[in-house]
Amino acid sequence: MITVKYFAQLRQMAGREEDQFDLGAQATLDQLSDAIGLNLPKIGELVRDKKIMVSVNYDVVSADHIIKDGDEVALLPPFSGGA
Amino acid sequence: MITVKYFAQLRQMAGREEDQFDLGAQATLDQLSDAIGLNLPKIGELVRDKKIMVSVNYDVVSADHIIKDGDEVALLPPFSGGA
Amino acid sequence: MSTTTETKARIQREDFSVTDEIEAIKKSSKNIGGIVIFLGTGRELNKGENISELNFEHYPKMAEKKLDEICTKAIEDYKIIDMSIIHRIGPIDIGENIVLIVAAGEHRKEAFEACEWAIAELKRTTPIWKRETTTKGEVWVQATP
Amino acid sequence: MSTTTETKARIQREDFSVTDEIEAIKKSSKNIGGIVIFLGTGRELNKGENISELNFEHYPKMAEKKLDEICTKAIEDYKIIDMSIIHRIGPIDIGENIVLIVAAGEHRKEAFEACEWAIAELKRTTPIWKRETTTKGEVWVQATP
Repeated sequence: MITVKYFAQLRQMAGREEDQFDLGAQATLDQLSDAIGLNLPKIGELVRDKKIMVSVNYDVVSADHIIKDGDEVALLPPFSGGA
Repeated sequence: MITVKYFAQLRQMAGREEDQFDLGAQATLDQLSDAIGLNLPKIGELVRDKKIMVSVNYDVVSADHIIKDGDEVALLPPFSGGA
Repeated sequence: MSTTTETKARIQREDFSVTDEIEAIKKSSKNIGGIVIFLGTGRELNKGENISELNFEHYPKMAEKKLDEICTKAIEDYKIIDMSIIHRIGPIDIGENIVLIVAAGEHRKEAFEACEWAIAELKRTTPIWKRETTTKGEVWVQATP
Repeated sequence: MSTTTETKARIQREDFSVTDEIEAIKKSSKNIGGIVIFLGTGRELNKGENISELNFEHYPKMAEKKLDEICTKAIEDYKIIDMSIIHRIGPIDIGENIVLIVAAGEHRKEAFEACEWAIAELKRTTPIWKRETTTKGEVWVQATP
């Protein structure tokens, strides 16, 4: 299972904090955005169009990153910490 | 009367904190350094050779400054405040 | 939420004492001569809107990891002696402390550079989000450089 | 020695509280978003010599005047909201606070610039002198940039 966490605006859009997806042993980010888009089409689109950053296991990854079973993925709106 | 204050190394060299000189209504810095040099030749020389900064009434002055009766002059070794 | 003395970076709901954080970092070396501190506080105005409250949320584990990485990289790249970072989350009133970065060096030059780099890097890499409550309602703030 | 709340710059023998100085400057505006602080502390080593004690002396009135001028010019030139400066005199142990500069701005950029300028200007213009006690005896320190 892959855990996908939603934060800030995305959590409000999703109406929940996280989802879980079974995408087999490995999956591309496009496959994950398709899976997210089934229930949350707008968020799926944002991920597919690279409009938001994606982290895997607490590091931001590039678009060609391969996600593995058990990974924790997070969808990250633009940060606004630091005062 | 003109008051001349000595600080830090110069106070130690002079062996006192200040002197007073009667140089009339006005005097040049060269006249003051001559007067200082009578009793403290090494300090007089430092002032004459522009080796140390001189303030008059709490502002640093240039070599052509005219000192007036009642002024407070200070001889200022290189500053080393600020940690 | 890590609050051990070993951890240089913390995320916490409660306020912090700048004096206590300075004294803690002083203990790391007797050769500290210059400490530069950035303290971010809640402003009443943003782009002309009156703000009544701020609220910060973070991505647990990742935010702490990024702050730790900033401390480690600042010490390595700027040759400072030590750095600590605290960022608060939850509701924050106007005037209250939000974020603290303490950069301690032998001399001031590297401490200024490290501190200014660290706050820019925090804004760039650390998953923390600010929600402002204004007269128009609640808004998620877009990143500012 | 001026300690009224009106005076932004002070010279004093006793230690100061960084937290108290921050809270005092916060009162000047609700629009402060970035506070940059420089804190100079007593180092154990200088050019390889072990220091056991520092001792600062100042030229009364002129030193306070120069610090006041630095605060006024920093606010004008860097468009910050407020600045305060404290410098201690007398004997100071290793690790103790020596000088504090607090620069408060709407944003961090101008506060960093003003704070870094102010400590350089203090060293350049303010009649304060440091005497170090080392294993070789007491030495008056030459100015360092």
